[in-house]
Amino acid sequence: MTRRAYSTHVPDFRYITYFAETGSSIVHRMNPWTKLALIVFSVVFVTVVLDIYLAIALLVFALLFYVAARLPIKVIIGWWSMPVLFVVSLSFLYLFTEPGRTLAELNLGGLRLGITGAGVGIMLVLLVKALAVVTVSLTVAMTTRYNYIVHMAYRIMPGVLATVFLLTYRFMFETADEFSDILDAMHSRSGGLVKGVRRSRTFAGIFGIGFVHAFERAETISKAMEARGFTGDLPVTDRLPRPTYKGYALIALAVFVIGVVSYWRYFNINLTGW
Amino acid sequence: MAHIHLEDGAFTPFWLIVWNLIAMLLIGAALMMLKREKVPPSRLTIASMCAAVVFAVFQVEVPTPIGPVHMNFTPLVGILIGPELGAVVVLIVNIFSAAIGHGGWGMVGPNSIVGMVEVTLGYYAFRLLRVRLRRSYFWSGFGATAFALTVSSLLVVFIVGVSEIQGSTLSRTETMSNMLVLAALNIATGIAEGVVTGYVIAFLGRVRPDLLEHHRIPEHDHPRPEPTTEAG
Amino acid sequence: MESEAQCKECPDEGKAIVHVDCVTHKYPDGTEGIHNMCFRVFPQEIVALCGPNGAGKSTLIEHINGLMLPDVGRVKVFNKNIDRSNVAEIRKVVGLVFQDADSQLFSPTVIDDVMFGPLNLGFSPAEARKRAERALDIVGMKDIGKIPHYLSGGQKRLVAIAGVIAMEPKILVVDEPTGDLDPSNSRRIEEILRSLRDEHGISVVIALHDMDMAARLADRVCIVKNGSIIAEGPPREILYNEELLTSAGLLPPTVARMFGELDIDVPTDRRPLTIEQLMAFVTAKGTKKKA
Amino acid sequence: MESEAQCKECPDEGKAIVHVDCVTHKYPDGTEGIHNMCFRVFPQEIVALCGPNGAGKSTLIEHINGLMLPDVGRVKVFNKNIDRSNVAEIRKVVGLVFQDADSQLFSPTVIDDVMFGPLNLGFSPAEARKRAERALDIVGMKDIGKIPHYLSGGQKRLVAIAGVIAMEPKILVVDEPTGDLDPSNSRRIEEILRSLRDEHGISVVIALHDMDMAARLADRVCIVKNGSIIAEGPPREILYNEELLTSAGLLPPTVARMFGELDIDVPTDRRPLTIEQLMAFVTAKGTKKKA
Repeated sequence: MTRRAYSTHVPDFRYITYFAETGSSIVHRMNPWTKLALIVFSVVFVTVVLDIYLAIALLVFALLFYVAARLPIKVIIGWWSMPVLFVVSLSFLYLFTEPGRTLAELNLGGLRLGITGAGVGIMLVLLVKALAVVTVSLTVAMTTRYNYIVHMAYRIMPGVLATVFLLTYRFMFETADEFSDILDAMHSRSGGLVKGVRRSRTFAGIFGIGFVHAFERAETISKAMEARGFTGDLPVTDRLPRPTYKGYALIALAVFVIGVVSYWRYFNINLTGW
Repeated sequence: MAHIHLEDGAFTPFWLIVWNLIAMLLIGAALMMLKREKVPPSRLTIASMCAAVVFAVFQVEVPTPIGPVHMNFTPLVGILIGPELGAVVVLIVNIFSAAIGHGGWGMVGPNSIVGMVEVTLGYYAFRLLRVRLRRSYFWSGFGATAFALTVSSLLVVFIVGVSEIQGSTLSRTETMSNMLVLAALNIATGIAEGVVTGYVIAFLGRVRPDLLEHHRIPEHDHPRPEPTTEAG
Repeated sequence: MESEAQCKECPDEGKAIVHVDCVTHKYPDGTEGIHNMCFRVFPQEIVALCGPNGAGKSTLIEHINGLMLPDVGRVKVFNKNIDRSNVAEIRKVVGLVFQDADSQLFSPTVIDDVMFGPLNLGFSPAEARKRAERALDIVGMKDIGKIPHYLSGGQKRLVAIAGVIAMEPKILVVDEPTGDLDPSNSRRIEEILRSLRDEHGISVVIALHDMDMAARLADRVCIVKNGSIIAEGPPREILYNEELLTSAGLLPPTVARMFGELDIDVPTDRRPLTIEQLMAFVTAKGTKKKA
Repeated sequence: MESEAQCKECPDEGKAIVHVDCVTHKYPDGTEGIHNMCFRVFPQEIVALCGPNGAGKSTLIEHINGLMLPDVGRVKVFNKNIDRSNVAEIRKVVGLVFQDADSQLFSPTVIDDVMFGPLNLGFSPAEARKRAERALDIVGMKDIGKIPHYLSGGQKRLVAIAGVIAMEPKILVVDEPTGDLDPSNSRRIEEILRSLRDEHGISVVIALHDMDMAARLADRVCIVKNGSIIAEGPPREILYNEELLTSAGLLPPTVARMFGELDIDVPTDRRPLTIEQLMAFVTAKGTKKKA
């Protein structure tokens, strides 16, 4: 049985493990290295590309990738709320400050703020890019078994980093439960974070107890792990093969696409005229 | 809550590479120091739990009159586990945040720089206040956190201002003035977080003093009794 | 939530102060926490929700306090439908003690923690302190040291209960209060719950899998299985129905199992529920047979 | 740690496989977890450590596995002193199942989790998998779904036990295994522990405050109070000593309390420990008096 997500805009982290370990779609069967390459590709792509249509094209690709993994659409929409919130809150000021044709005016008690077309444009491009990358990376996370992640982590990171990375992944569920328990207990006694802010001691107590519990939980888990022979490196059970030739072909295609869009951007060639 | 909430595609490729390279150098240095120390597995577990807590706290929206903000707790992590392991924690938190769209993948580097500044300043400022100046747990925690977060908020303005937002025609100074509005909010939040951290440290000092053992005031050095009532 | 004017399957019972009518709640991953559940709480009673781990007891409990809202069906407390707009009001009336006492104590001192609820209800600090002291007195923890973190498991639970009592609820909902407690602390909590019912007129809903405790404490027993209440009634009836209990993954209370072996025929309302009552039969049996 | 060659107060017992000799352990905050404690484990026995919350049971348990090292005194397992250098070896021999099953499952799938121990012992993935499957088979969880988070409390506990059994220890130490479990899961765990003793020759140390369970399961009972063992012996002796138990904050098991009321005089070794044994007396008493 799962608990509610403790944060209003982050879905239950357990989805990641659940879908990754139980699914068997074509994306689940894809070589994890190839999938990792796709994340890198999408990050480089959105960094190089300025054009909104290309960004939309990547988003469409990302969504197809997601659908191919047979993951529920509802879940990705939940996950999207985070990047949407951040893009909007950070690029909010650009709506008004970016020079250009004024689309609408906001009158805030005598202060007149004009929303410009260019400002809206920037916000949209940033938003589409963000959603595309998030969709690709979450699809990979929700289709890659933990054992493969262990293997990859130890291959691409130094040992200490990989161990902390993997243990953090494991502990995220614990802390999520811990905080939702505390928040539940607080809500059930008519408390709330808003009221808490006014009484900073209680507010601090909530985080303080969360921290102490997390520490003590970590100590117990650490003991349980040491009791079962843990000495600092997590065991790697499944070795990953190299990508298949199809995987290499996909990676090659991605590199080619990056090459073309970079060429376009930096040498100002009009590709759409081809 | 100094955290660059920009998604992938916001920075130009040049600056993306610059910031990430700097971050890698800093992480590399932290890892070298850890290797020399030979960290026991239990400390790794505790660092991981810190990372998980910081990650969890990152996602808890605290409603304020100006809009939702989130806490950070990176200075607290620095105080508890030191700057080297703290740097590792910061990197890991940023990687997981990127995976769910809380800041882009390309921002892992720049955000880690910001976070590492926070853990390092948090740790040393706390040491200074607690061990040298002999302030109470509360004031040491408050001072260290407020200081670290103020510096890091300004660092965020600097990083974003220098790097420019792709597609925006605003000049660097204009971008920076945009960002300063956010920095003001961040600094205000940082001071609030300082209060919370101060209480958390005072709380830890009472229930788990062993967690703050490494910041103990040397006893041979003119001991002064801890005030019986912590601030507040 | 306000779909059906009257839930068809759950009978209307005027006297009840809590109505859970045909409530279904699905978790985000698709598993059903409770399904089409009907449940009532009457004034001044102790009702035990018995079922194995994962049967849906906690899900039901969190609906009564408005922590969860039903996907289908509705929950009424004192004839008021719970919805997003009035949960705050509901929580004044329904107090909830969670299974894990540790996560419930988040203030630096015991008294602060117990004052947390009253302060949230808008009482002045002085009044909140008075209520908190009264509540700590009821659970017998008045002179307790200051930091909740250092309390034993049993003391933490008692403080958690005080934290809820201080809000002076009409209904107290307690989730597995004695699972990890030693017997003397368990007994103490039983006594406190009884006195809340008898002296303060509070209705108590208690989730349990310890059937011995249900036998000692409950006025009414509901058996929860797979998200539904499959049987309910007076303890002397339900707790003696071995077939029913084992089918729900429970065991009859020790007293009932032993009384079964004695093979004595008595009317339902004279069946023993406590060891003392059982022993009266054993002694009587010996005497009768001797005579 | 290696101070005294022979601890004066704890008698030497050749056959014991675990010797805890005059061990004292202080926590960093100054509270004493255990004090001058003597404790033995013999081959192929189930020994119950009974005491209220906070008596020092868990502290003792963590010494047997080398998770804690004594401040004073020493711990020997198979005649080897535990110290920092050989804890890894000790942990191959002594398996420890913690109270909180949640904290013990750290892998995303059940089989991975059970393989964790064997892999750390250096077994190949194939061999580790074989051991894990065998262990899951012993606890009856072979065909279980994949993700530990979705397991019920009882199932989690069974997987945690399997994770330790897979390391094939000679001694299994279990902390409060059934506190939060429903009766059918508790019974299952009791059976598993018995079969480990009988079929696999493992010694089991079990920390408990459920005296009914101690009565059903233990070959030997130790009463722990304030960090020391204040009494130990066969269950028929210890569990019938009401004064001793209540002074330690425990209650005699239900069977013992009822048998006390029956007022029958039998030699210690014939006292009933299970309900079945007790009922035999009740029936016999009836019959005898009738005759």
